[in-house]
Formats: sequence, C-alpha cells, structure tokens
Amino acid sequence: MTFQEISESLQKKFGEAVLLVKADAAVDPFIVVAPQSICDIALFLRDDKAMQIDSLSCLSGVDRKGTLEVVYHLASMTLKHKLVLKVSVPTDRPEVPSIESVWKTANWHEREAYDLFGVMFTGHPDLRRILLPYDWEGYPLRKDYEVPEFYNGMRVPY
Amino acid sequence: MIETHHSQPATSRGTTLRTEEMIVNMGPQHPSTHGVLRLELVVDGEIVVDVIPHLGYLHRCFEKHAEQMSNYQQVVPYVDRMDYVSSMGNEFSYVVAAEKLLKIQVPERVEYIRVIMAELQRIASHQIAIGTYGIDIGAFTPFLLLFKDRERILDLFEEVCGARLLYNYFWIGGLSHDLPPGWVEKAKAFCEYLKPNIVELNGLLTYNKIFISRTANVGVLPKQVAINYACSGPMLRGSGVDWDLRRDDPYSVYHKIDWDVCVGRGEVGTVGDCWDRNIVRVHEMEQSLRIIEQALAQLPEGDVKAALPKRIMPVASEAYGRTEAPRGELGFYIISDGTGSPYRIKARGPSFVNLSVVTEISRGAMIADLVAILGSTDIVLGEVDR
Amino acid sequence: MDQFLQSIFGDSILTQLLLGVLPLVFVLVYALVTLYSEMKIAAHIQDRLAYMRTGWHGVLQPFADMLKLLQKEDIIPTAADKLLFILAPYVVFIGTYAAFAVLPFSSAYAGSSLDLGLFYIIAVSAVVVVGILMAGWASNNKWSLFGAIRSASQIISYEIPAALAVLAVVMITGTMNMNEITKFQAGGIQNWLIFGGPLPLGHKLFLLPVMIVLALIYYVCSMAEVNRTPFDIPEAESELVQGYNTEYTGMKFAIFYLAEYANLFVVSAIAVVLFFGGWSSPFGSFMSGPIWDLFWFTFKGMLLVFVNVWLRWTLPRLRVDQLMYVSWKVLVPFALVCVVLVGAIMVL
Amino acid sequence: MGLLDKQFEKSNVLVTSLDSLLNWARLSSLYQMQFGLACCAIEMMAASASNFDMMRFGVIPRATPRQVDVMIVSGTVTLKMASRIKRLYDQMPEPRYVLSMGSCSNCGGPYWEHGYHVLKGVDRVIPVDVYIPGCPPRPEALIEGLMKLQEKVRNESMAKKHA
Repeated sequence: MTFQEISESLQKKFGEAVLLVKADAAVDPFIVVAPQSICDIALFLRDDKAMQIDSLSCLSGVDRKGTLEVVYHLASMTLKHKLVLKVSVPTDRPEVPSIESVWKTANWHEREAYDLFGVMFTGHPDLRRILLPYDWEGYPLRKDYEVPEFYNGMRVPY
Repeated sequence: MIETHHSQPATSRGTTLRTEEMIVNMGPQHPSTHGVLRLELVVDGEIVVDVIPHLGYLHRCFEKHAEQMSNYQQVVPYVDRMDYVSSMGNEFSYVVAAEKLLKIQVPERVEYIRVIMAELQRIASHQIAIGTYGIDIGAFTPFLLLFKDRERILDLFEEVCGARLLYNYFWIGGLSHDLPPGWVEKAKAFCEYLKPNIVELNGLLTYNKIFISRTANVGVLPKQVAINYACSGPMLRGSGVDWDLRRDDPYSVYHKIDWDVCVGRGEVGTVGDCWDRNIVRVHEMEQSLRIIEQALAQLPEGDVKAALPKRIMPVASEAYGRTEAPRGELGFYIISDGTGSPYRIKARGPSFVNLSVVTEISRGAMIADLVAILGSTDIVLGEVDR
Repeated sequence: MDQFLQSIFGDSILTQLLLGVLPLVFVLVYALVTLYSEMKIAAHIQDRLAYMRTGWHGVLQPFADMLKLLQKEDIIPTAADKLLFILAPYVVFIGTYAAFAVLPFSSAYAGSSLDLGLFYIIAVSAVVVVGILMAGWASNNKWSLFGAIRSASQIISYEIPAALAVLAVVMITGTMNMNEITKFQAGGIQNWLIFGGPLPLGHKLFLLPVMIVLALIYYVCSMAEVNRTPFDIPEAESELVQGYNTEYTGMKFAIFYLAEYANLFVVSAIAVVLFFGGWSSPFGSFMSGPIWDLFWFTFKGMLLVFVNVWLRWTLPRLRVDQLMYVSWKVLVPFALVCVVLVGAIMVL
Repeated sequence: MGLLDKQFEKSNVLVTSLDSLLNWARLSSLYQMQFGLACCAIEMMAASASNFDMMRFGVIPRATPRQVDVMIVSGTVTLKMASRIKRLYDQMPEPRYVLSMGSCSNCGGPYWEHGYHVLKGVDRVIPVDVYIPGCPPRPEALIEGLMKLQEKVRNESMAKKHA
C-alpha cells in the first residue's frame, strides 16, 4: 500500500483522531495522530488485512521545545510498506498511551523514551529507567537539560 | 493479541516440594554477558524462573553527542563506536540515512566498495559472535582460530583506512580514501583463504555432538514472537522468517548481486533454537564471501567522492534509513532543523531489540541454557546502551 | 625403595616419613611440568606460543606463578565461614594426596602396598567432595555454592560407573592390591588388561571388546571426577565464574590448583594400573627394572593426562542434566552389562 | 633516576636479590581480569588471541577478581559502572595493578565534553598505574603498556615495604 492509501483509510476509520497528514514532506511522509487514540490505531494497523503492519521498527522521542513528540516507524514484513506515525504532547504533561500490548518490542523503546525524555507512557507495565541509573534526576535528551555537577560523589563534567 | 509462549515456571509444576527461589546477580562483570550487561536471575536450583536485564552500564550518550556536532560528518566516529565489532556496518547505515536526508547520490564505485567493506565486516563480526559463542558453550579453541582469521580482515581494513577497529571510512557522499593498489587481489586471496576455514569451523564446533546437544532445542524463539518483538538479523532468520533488508528493502547495489538469504530450518532441532541462530551466521559468512567476490569482479572505476558543496544545508526534514547490519536492522532516524548540524539522531540498535526478547525465551531454562541463549543473540553492549 | 631407606635409617619413624613425603616431591614436580605443558599444548592446538618470556620458552613460568601466588594477599571474605573456608583447600588436597599412598610407582616403590588398595582409593577420593562442598558453602558466594553442589553431584554419580569398571578388573585379577594387578599384567603389551590380560586366547578374544569399553567408561568417569572439560561444569567459567574456588586468593587457590592437577594424575594412574599394565614395560622384560618401571608408570600416566588436556582444549562443555544423563543412562548400564559379561567369561 | 638512587640505597645483597626474585615472579605472571567494557575490550581480546598472544608474557585471563593481579580497564567507564569497577578493584588482592586502556578510561576520550553519563577518567575512582593512549589502542600498544607495567614492578621492593 502506498502512503496515500494508508492515510486515506486511517482518516476514514478514525476521522478526527488523524490530526495531520504530511504527504509532501521533504523525505519521509508522516501522519500525526491524537495521543489518546494511538493504541486503537496501532491495533488497527496491526490486525487489518490490508495493513498487516506487524513490526515496529523504531520508537523515538523528540523534544520540540515545548512539546514532546513520539515517533513510530512501522513496517509490514508481509506487504513491505512503511509508515511513520507521530504523536505530540506538551512537555509539562507528557502522557502517551503505551502500545506495549500491540507490539511487545515497544516495551524497551518506551522505557528508553521515558528515561531520556520523560515521556510518561500510561498503561506501560514496567515504566522504569532503562539506560541511566534508577536514581538519576532529569531527562538528558531534553534540549534544556543541565548536566549535574556531581553524581554519587563523582564529578560529572570534565 | 498474539499469544506468547511461556515455559511453565518451575515453581508451578504442581509438586508438593516447593523450594525457595534464589536471586543471583549475573554481571556486570561476568565472563558470559559479553560486556557489561547485568542480569538479575531468579533461580530455582538450576532452573531460571525469571530474568531481569539491567542495561545502561555502557550508556555513552551517543544521541546527545550527535546533537552537539557541528555537521553531519562529525557524527560518523561516534557511530563507529556504537557497535564496535561492526563499525563499517554502522557507518553504512548512518550514511544511507544521512544521504537520504541530504539527497546525495554517490558514485557507483563508492557503493561497491561500501558493499565489499560491509560484507567483510559482517564476516569479522560473525567470527567474533561464533567464537565467543564457542566460549560460552565451553570450547575455547574455535574462538582463537576465528580471531586469527579475523586479523586477516582487519589487515585489509587497515590498508584502506589505517585503523583496525573503528574506521571512519564511510563519509557522507563518499569514502575517506580510495582502495590502495593491489588491494583487490588481496581481498580475492582472502576469500580463497577463508573458505576451507569455514569448513574446519563446522567440523570443530558447529556440527560437534556436544555443541549440538547444548544448543539444539534450547531457547526456541517462535516466529510470531520474533516478529512481535521486532527481532532482526540472524535472530529473526534463525526463527525461520525469510527477511533480509538487503533484499527486502534494497539499498546500495545489493540488487545487482546474486546471493541467498539464509534461514534457520531446524536442521538438528526446532526452528528458532540457538543452533539455528548460530548456523545462520555461519551460512551468512559464506554468502558474504559470494557477495564480496562478485562485487570485486564488478567493481567499476571512478571517483570515490561525490561532488558536494563545502557545507551541506538540508531543508528541515527527517529521514529514517535502515540497513542490514550483522546483528540485524540498524536504523538511524535523523531530524534536521534546516541548519548544518543534526537536530536529533536516534539509533535503532538491533542488539537492543534482540536483547529484549531474552527474558521471554529463557524462562524455564537452566542457567547453562541461559548462557547459551544470551550468546546466541549476539549482543554488543555498545549498541544496546549506546 | 623401602629396603633401601631401611638400610640407611633403620626401621625408624624417619623411614616412614620419608616414604610418605616421596610422592609429595613427585606431585610438586609433576604439577609444575603439567601446568607448563598444558598451556604449551593448548597453545599449539590454538596456533600460538604461550609462555615465552621466563627462561627458555618460558619453562620457569610455573615457578613464577607459584612465587607470585605466595606473595598475594590472603583474603578471607567477611561473610565467609572462616574455619571451613581455611580448611577446605587442605581437605581437598589431603583427599587427593592420600590416594598417592597406594599408587605403585615402580616395582620397588609403592607408599603402602595395601591389599585393599583400589577400595582405599575409591574411599579417600570421597574426601575431595567434602572439601569442595566446604569451599562452596563457606565462601558465602552463590556461584561458589552452585559450583560445589554441581561438583558433588557430578563426582558422586560418576563414581558408580567408575567403581563398576574397577569391579570388572578385580573380578579378572582376583585382587584389589594395585601392585598385584600390575604384576598380573606383566610380560608385555599383549598382557595388558585392555587387551584381555594374560588369559587363554579364547577368553582373551571375548574379553577384548568388553575391556576396551570398560577402559573407555573408566576414562570418561575419570575426566568427570577431576572436573575437566567436557565435564567441567563445577568451574564452568562462562556460567559460574570460577565455581567453588571463586573466592579463594593466593596460596589457597594455588592449593586447589595443585589438588586438581594431582587428582588428574591419580585418576590417570589408576587407569594405567587397571588397563595399561601399570609400571610394567610394554616390551616384556626388555626395558624393565625399578627405574624403567618408574619411567613407564609416569610415561603412561602422563600420556593419559595429555589426552585429557587435548580433549579439554577441543571439546565444548556439557550441561548439568546431560552430564547426569551420560552417567546414569549410558555409562552405568553399559558398565553393568560389561561386568556381567566379564563374570560370564571368567566362569566359562 | 637510575644510578643516583642506587647510590643512596642501603646496599643489602640479600634483600635486593630476594626483591628481584619476587619482582620477577610478579612481573612475569600478571593474571588479568577477564572483563571488558567497550571497544577496547575487542582489541584486548585480539591481544590475547593467536596473533598477539599476551600469554607469552604470562598474562592469563581469570574470571574472578580474587585471583588476578592486573585489571585492564578496557573502555568507557560510565557513572553507572564506576561503582562496580571500584568494587571489583576492592576485591582484588594486593599487590594489584591497574592498566587504563584507551582514551575513554584515561580521560573520557571522545565523550569528554557531552558525555553526561561518562566518567572522565577511571582514575577518578581507582588508582591507575599505566595509561595507554589510543582510541582504541592497538594490541601492540596494549603489550607496550604491559611491558611498562612490568618495568614498574621490576623497580618495586616488596621486602622493604613489609619491613
């Protein structure tokens, strides 16, 4: 399926939840959807006969200064089409429903996005830090992050 | 919801004799965690009830560094250091993504050299994977024999770029250097040299009776689970999924070369067991040799750098480029905000994703099996933690 | 040897002491030689050189290792059971060393020519298990405990087929005295028990396949009893770090090491006595005599040690349940059948 | 160095020759901790493999810190790992040595500026005897560093330290 067809069927099925279809992007086209419906969309994409998007390649957090984005790179191994989904939430209330129940692989990706960006994935079974120590403070990949002077008595800056 | 198969935990087998579970810490300094992974094991005697991985002991802030660089080219050395046993593979993936974003066409000679390097690197990487897997199973000698062969590949790399491990060879829009004179002959000689050694390896390790009994039917990863966990590379193909990005999402010049995708067939056990994952690596080494030989034969003359402006200014856009690295799908998601330096780079490391399935397939196994499972996933902590 | 020493020192306690210390000298020299040659053999299997910097081709390396271990700090973990922790390596070593008492090194020397020699060896080797269990428990380290439990279960299960193989030999020779068993096989390579012993040709032909199987069974068991690859699960490096000796430093670790190598020789020596003619020369009376006997005994023993080293650096490791499977479902039934066959052949 | 400090030393034939014997033993049997951190660990493995064969110098990898003499810190030390390295170092018996292999463990290497989770030099947590530059150092460089360490051991005096 082409991007055009996918976006049309998503718009038909979910209507209001599809916020923006950016088909004329310079490189990869993408679709922005409402955060609260990402779970339903994901489930539809995975189980629909025409979509069969069985694989979540990558899940990334992005800090857009004021809003946090979560970007889903999806691919179908049977039909060989790809799709980029995005959700956007304000930085002060970064709550996105977890899609761990749809694609298990999202578990660690979401933990990573939580760890580095502070995106709260609601419904995630085990939302702990994954890369940084459990007692680390702050979300280092946010653009306004300040490196702490000391961690556990060890000096952090050079 | 896809059903995932759990091995029945040892504690619920309906026996009246219930033993106390013990929590054992494996790593970060442990001979078989392949680096600084820490596994918290809940064990009932020798049987593993649960595995809780703790990562991040090698979190080197790759993504932060990528954002701080002043242009796209400067990210390449950091990309090298992600999956440090297959630097060429990482560079390949990064330049594919970056060139997609910056809309650069590279000369055909560059593509061929990149393919040759990436495949040589794949052999070198699989040699480490199989060698260390041998150590995990208890055979020390194959490791040293494989390392000896690997040195030949490193010599070839050293000749083209001067480095043994981290090369900074693939540049955006080309390569740092052209091949030195006589290199093609040496590479051909290497292919001839390696072929009998793979046969020897099969005799010594792969088809060893003890090795088979240790790895066959152990850690079976069913097809559906593998796909749901987005496993890739030998891990996915070992489970019988015929999927290789080099063929199914083609990049570079792989479509001009004749080669096969290797898939686990359950030759000595179940499809998707540790042995299958290992044999896929062995066969991939053979296929890589095929690719290298053809690419060497087809290698066109020409320049190794595309004509580029001094400073590349992309439009504000984003691109996700992925390639088949030795461990699986290595993707780079690059966002540009219209300035000369990247706004955000996210690396999708195959080891990170492949490791997440270990908990799923090692419940109910024995401690020795866990070592075998972990070894067969072939993780590199530099890429898991980035 | 006994007479020689008695003629010098008389029938005093000193004679007995000297007789007892002789094997210790042998163990130390042997351990140094084996340590060095194992690494060199492994290196040649693996296409490299190993020790090159200490003396000619690194021959002084074992001395350097030992001297260094002597200088190391002796750490006893705070949480360890101190008494057991300190005792364990000595118990292991004593268990191994006690076995040397009955080994017939030569027609002129055996520490003690016990009539129940074989029985004694099987009995004292159980002390090793106790020592290993002590080490694993006292270390207060979970990996050590794993190693100790694995080791105990492994040694105990492999002692059964080994004892059955010994039993078959005892049935043929009619004695448990190791010197007598050796003398039984005197007169050249064709009289060795692995080839059926000095029996009439009809017996010999029937015994030959059975004895080869028994020798293999015993050799496999002996590898398991000394915890070496493919049966090295108690100290499986990639699983259990170092097994029961994980927490040991310096000299205590060195004693474990020494005991392992000494044990390696003990089991090989028993195999030599049982199946390969002990100290007797393979050429009948040619090249025999007390000194030659010592040479043949050591040479045969070292040859078996070499095979062990060779296998160690070639094969992968079994899993703990597969190990038990090999013992209980393969070796024990085969050994039982062999014992019955030997009995039947001897009666006929 | 050299000639001068020999002059001021009390000449004691017994102590010095015992010293040199003990030092020889220690320098020629440096057991190494089998423990790799990052990229440099691959070069460390290459150095122990057939082509470079560190065992020529008596260097054998051991898995437990209790039985080793030298810890080769081979790679980037992160803040999360630093406390583990400290503990491993504490578990090693005296006399113990530390080789810092590669720029990362020397000073943070390429991660010195923006590495919010990288310890800028392992010497901030444990004492280091020899620093080996390079990113990663070649196996030859590691062996050179090892020989520097042997030189250091050769000039130590155990007998005097304990007197």
